[in-house]
Amino acid sequence: MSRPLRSFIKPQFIALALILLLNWILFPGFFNLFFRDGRLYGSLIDVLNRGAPVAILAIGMTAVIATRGIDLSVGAVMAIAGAVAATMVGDGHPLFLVIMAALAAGLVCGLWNGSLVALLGLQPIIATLILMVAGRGIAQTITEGFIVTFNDPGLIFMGSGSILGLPTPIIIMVTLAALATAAFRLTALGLFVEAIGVNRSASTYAGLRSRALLIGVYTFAGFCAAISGIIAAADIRGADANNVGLWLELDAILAVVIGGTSLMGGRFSIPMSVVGALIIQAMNTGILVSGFPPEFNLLVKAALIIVILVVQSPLAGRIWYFIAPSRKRPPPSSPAETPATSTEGTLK
Amino acid sequence: MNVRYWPLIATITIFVVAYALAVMQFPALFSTRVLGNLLTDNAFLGVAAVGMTFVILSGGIDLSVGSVIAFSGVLVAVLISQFGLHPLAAFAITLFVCTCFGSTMGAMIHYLEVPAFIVTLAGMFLARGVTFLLTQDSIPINHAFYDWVRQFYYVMPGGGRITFNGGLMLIVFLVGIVLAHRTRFGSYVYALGGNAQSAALLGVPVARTTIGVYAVSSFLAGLSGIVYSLYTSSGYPLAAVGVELETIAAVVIGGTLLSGGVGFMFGTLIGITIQGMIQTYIVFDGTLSSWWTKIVIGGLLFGFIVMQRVIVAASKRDWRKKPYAQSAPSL
Amino acid sequence: QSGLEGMTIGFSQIGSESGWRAAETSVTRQQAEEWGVNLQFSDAQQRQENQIRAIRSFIAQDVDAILLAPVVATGWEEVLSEAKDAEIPVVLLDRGIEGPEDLYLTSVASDQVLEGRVAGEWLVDAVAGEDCRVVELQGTVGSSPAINRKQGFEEAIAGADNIEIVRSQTGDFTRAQGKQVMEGFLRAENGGADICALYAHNDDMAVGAIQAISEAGLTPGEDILVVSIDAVPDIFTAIAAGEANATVELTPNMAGPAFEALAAYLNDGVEPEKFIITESRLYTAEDDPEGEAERRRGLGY
Amino acid sequence: MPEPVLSAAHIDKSFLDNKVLDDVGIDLMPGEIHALLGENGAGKSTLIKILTGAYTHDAGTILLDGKPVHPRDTKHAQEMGVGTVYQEVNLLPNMTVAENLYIGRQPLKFGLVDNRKMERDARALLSRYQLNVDVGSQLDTYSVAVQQIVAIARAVDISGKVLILDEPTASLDQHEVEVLFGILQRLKADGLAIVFITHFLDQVYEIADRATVLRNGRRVGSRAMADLPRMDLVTMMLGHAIADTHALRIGGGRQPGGLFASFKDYALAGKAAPFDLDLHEGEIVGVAGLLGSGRTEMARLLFGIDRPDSGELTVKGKPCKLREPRDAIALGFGFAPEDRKVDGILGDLTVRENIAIALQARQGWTRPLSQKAQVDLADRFVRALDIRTTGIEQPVKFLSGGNQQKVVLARWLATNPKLLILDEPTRGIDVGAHAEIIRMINSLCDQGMSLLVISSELDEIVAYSSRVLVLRDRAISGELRGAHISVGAIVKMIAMQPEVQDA
Ligand SMILES: Nc1ncnc2c1ncn2[C@@H]1O[C@H](COP(=O)(O)OP(=O)(O)OP(=O)(O)O)[C@@H](O)[C@H]1O
Ligand SMILES: Nc1ncnc2c1ncn2[C@@H]1O[C@H](COP(=O)(O)OP(=O)(O)OP(=O)(O)O)[C@@H](O)[C@H]1O
Ligand SMILES: [Mg+2]
Ligand SMILES: [Mg+2]
Repeated sequence: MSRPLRSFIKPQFIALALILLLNWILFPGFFNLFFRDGRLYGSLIDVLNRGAPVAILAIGMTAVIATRGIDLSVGAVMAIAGAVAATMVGDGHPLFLVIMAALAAGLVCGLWNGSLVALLGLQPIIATLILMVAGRGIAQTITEGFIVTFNDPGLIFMGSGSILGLPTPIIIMVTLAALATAAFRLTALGLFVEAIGVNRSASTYAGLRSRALLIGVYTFAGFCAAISGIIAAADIRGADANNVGLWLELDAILAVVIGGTSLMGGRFSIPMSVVGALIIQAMNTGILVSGFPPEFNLLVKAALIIVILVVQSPLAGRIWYFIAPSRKRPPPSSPAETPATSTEGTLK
Repeated sequence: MNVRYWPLIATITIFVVAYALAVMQFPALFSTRVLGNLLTDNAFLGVAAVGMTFVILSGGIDLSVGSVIAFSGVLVAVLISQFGLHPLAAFAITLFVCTCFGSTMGAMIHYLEVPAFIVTLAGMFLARGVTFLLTQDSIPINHAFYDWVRQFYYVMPGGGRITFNGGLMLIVFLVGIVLAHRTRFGSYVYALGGNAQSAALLGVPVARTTIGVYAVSSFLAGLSGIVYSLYTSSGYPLAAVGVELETIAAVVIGGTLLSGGVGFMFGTLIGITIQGMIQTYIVFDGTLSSWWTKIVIGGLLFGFIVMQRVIVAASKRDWRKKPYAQSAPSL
Repeated sequence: QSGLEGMTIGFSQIGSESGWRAAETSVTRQQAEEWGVNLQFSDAQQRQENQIRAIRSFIAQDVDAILLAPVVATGWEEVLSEAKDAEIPVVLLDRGIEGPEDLYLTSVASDQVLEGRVAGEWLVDAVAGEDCRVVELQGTVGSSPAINRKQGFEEAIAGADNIEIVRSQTGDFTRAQGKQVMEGFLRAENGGADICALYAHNDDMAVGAIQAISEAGLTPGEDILVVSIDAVPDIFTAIAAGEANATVELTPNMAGPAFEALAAYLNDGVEPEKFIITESRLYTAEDDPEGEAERRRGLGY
Repeated sequence: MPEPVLSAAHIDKSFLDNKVLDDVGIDLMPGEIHALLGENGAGKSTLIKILTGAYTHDAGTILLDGKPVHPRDTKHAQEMGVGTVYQEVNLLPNMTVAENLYIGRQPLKFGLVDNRKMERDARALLSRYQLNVDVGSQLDTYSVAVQQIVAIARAVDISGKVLILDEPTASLDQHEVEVLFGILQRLKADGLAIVFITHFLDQVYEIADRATVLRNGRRVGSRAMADLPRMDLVTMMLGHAIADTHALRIGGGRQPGGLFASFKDYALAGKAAPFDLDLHEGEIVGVAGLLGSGRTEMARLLFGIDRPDSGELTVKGKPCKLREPRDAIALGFGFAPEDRKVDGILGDLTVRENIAIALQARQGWTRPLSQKAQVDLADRFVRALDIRTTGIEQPVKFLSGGNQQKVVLARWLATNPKLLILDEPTRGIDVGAHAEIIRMINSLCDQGMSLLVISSELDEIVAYSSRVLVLRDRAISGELRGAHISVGAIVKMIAMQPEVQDA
């Protein structure tokens, strides 16, 4: 599809730029990068590195949300995968097996969610809430409540190693994002997922296997959660079943929505979700380096989110559209594309 | 038998059955004491859940309730203990602030056309953040008025108490039911949840309703915070973390569709009680480790919801001409 | 130990948010075994209302005594007076509460402010007058350990104006956050060169931070002194490896003294003293860290 | 000549760079029925949305009783006495029929909604339309037709001065239409000004006094129906003349080919009584019946959306089972549903994707249609069906009603099916395209495709059917073949139905 030029000046990038700029003002050394024993260091790298787990969650979450669903269990799934990895590596299993087992755990969790949604027809939020609650329990039964630590270099490499001078998580994030995007866009999967999200009934009439597809996306989300679970565990060299990924599902969802995928399903973009995750992390890193007292963290976060909202809101979109030089291309959601005619009425 | 009542009936049946089963295991559960506690301990949840029901019926969601509860509790405590205001004055101020907060969120959702999920998520951070600015430590409230309020309780046969809080929750639910099912505002809320566009074309005041819904939700969250402060006679900035999800769950267990437009206020009351039951059951069992606690809660949740689905599905077999478009994912 | 055989005692625990918490739970279970007590355990998942609910149910089940590890200091009067009316003795674990003292039999707790002070005093001695810029990893904002341990530490270094806290951020008592926040500190304090010491409100955060420090190419324990609180096994391993310098013990064995007090009270009506303060002992490399680590392994950390 | 009640002048409206109304005006006299005509996408719906405050206009004036008004929103318009039925049934599927009728103006008692009175009023109101449904049950339990009537009843009830109906008869059968026209005549006598949008010219000539014609967002003119011959009108609308479709009579003579699919005593409790149905290649089977007669239910069974309680299906002699639409599609079936909004279009997706989706679904996700293939496909059908759009990348929800219908048709034609089931295929389609589609149906059939067409428009059925089934009470009550097929015969067969009052 011929991409209109406008679509490269997305508001998300404006938001990201704004926040990075802000960080730089608060902490002049923000953009400094330096290279030591074969690895890049610097706040920017931290943003990417620390953003990776949420970004990876967001990749899976994007597909789920595109089908008009939501997955609250990803945090818990992270815990399960981490627990599996840590305990198995502790029992001296080979790394390959460990990773496979952890990923398998994630897939099973996703399969479970998917079945609840697609076969039993439960509402996604409640279906995944079940695993969100129980999942941590399961993870803790695996670790028996301890923080299971390990020092298997292979597994640790997943979290704090580096490839081509970049931390492993960044590499994993980029690869996964690329592969996922390809898988959805080079096949018809992307179209099918969007169709189901837009109108499941019509999609079924058109001959889509909506059940299978739904199960598929939730399984994929579980898979992504497992990956970031492994990374999180590897990062601290231990499985902290109770705290890993706590409330991260919200960040992931936030990332997806900031990335421009609607919670009402339909159009989705995995790369933009990753950008969304980086926006969030840039925010957090900024808070860390800025040196505000911690009781301000939430306020700052709230304020920034509100700013992003305003920047991205259709209202701003309209204004931007009218000041923009070329009136050729409609902004993401212009009055015309906003069928809620009432808002048109109220916006006189 | 009107088809719309099935989810509700299902929920009630399941609750009764489950309670019976629990009593068989722990006869002690069958006492007005336990029932009284069920009301008292869930009062603040219930009050908040009424607001959440309106939000969800309108097709939205409000993640800020937990933080608003904490905020209101702390603000009340600060106003009373540090500024020496009379509790009633403190309540008035707090409720006013919370309502404004909610209206603002509603306005942003409507006029900026941003998803409620995100706006209220920001609201969640904001409220909690402001709470931390007010105080980091928990503040006790020692005021004659609080002790005075506490004397109001009705002792049921068997020694169970319906406390002021418990009673208040029931009243709020009554008001909620009337507001939802017997007023124009209520019908507007359902309309919005059914199909916002059509609602607009039918002349439903979308802006007013949206703002109203979130105002109500935050008002009730504020009230719930006050209930919480009466419950613990203190304000605690870390109180009610994650309560938003608990209330959402209660609403949905109560048979309300998250996609909006379908459900009953009364169902939410059942939903709340079911969750209370689960907690109480766990405590009575008393053998579960920390992690098994979580697993069992999840398991019971699963059990309830699946049973509900089964009953509803059975009733639904051939009543509807075509699948319900609005709720595509939750057919 | 004898005197409580066959009795039913309810234990309302906060949750299982940290290694230390898990240890306290399992120690309590072990103690219950030894005393032949039938323990009714309830995990409140960090929620006061769940704890209140638990206590109410304990009363409804009419247990012989109640152990309560309060998630927060305030808001217990109503429910505890209900317990009082039902003549069920309540023992508070690891944290005191505000309100009338006659609501509970006794409180077995550490002095959180003291813990902070001990850590601070150690640092004061350790740097011996040299200038020292300290970074602080706080616990969860608003939680009482965070508040008290901060206060105690600040009291201790108040005298020494060569020591100042230059950065303080919350690490939510977790390793992951501890590591991430420490990374931020290191970036902001010119690669860590300007940091002389780290004070963490619990060991888990310290352990995370240590990883961050070594990944940043510095040697924890030398380039940056590390002092923290709780004395969990992993920190002893770190001390043994020279990566951490000191930790202040917070014993997970609160139940032992509690059961003693209860036995004395229930059998021969001896009123125990109101506040049983557990020792806040300082451990450094001198105190046989490997041994300490081993000794604690069994406790379910 | 009296003052116009409502008059709009020099109305301009563009959606971004797509100018859809250009200097349009219309005058509504009290006590007249004013037809608003034009091709699909001419701008009719947009114009009335502007008149009723659903959209804002870029330029122009609206006078109500000679005074300029600026309807803020639809509520405001309603308060000014303008009642409207928008094109797509815009009601609330999740609320009861009664609530849909009275939302925003429920009768109050002590400040609370008086449900009992509301339902009483609702029943009374609907009885005027001879629709006796349970007003207490959810709207989406009823067919489009019923919903359409409810929408009309509501609009009529709130319109004090002006009543605007955008394709109200699209999903009504003859009987319902007569009932509606009776009511319109009465309202007209009461001095109401009525705007009536439709693509059924017969209806226009039957009821309208005057007609305003739009083409491509411009006003072609307003004429009294009395001195406006049919051909002139069509020419006004299309800009060129076409052969009158009602003249041509093609289906009858056709010789059907071999047996394609045969359904043996198919049945689903409460939906369809047991029926046998043989469909031959190169045959068009028309299905007629009153609304609620179960035509759609039958179609849903044939396409595997509902599973039958009993019955066998054999396709080309091989026994088959239909578990879900996929299976039917795999056998070469296609189905253009009646309710395009709910079961048809994928609103947020582009015209291209909407056309390609069914074909793609059949190919499976591993073998995606190339971008080029999709574009070609879309372009071909946009041209063939003359779909009015700013481009194949326009989200389909922004297309006009009729054009959306064409997109759904295109989707199925793209799969070139062996059996095509069409439920009200020409609903909301303009005369030009109507002729076009009927011609297409025929040519498809000549290429050996087998079609089953449900339609409430009997002329149409007569025009192409080689066989006509008449449904009554969810059962096939009769069949007409070849020469016997005529509107009269069909009406007679339907009218044997006891339920039908008057006539
Ligand atoms: N919200 C919108 N955004 C962009 N374009 C629109 C929108 N609504 C309508 N249009 C365009 O305006 C033109 C007129 O649409 P309209 O619905 O008024 O046609 P119509 O005369 O009602 O056709 P039909 O007879 O099929 O209903 C169409 O080409 C359509 O694509
Ligand atoms: N006049 C009516 N009174 C009551 N119910 C009706 C009426 N018309 C339709 N229905 C409802 O609609 C359903 C049948 O509609 P359906 O669409 O299957 O029939 P149809 O012949 O296809 O009518 P349509 O003209 O709408 O296509 C039935 O379930 C019935 O409940
Ligand atoms: Mg139209
Ligand atoms: Mg039909």
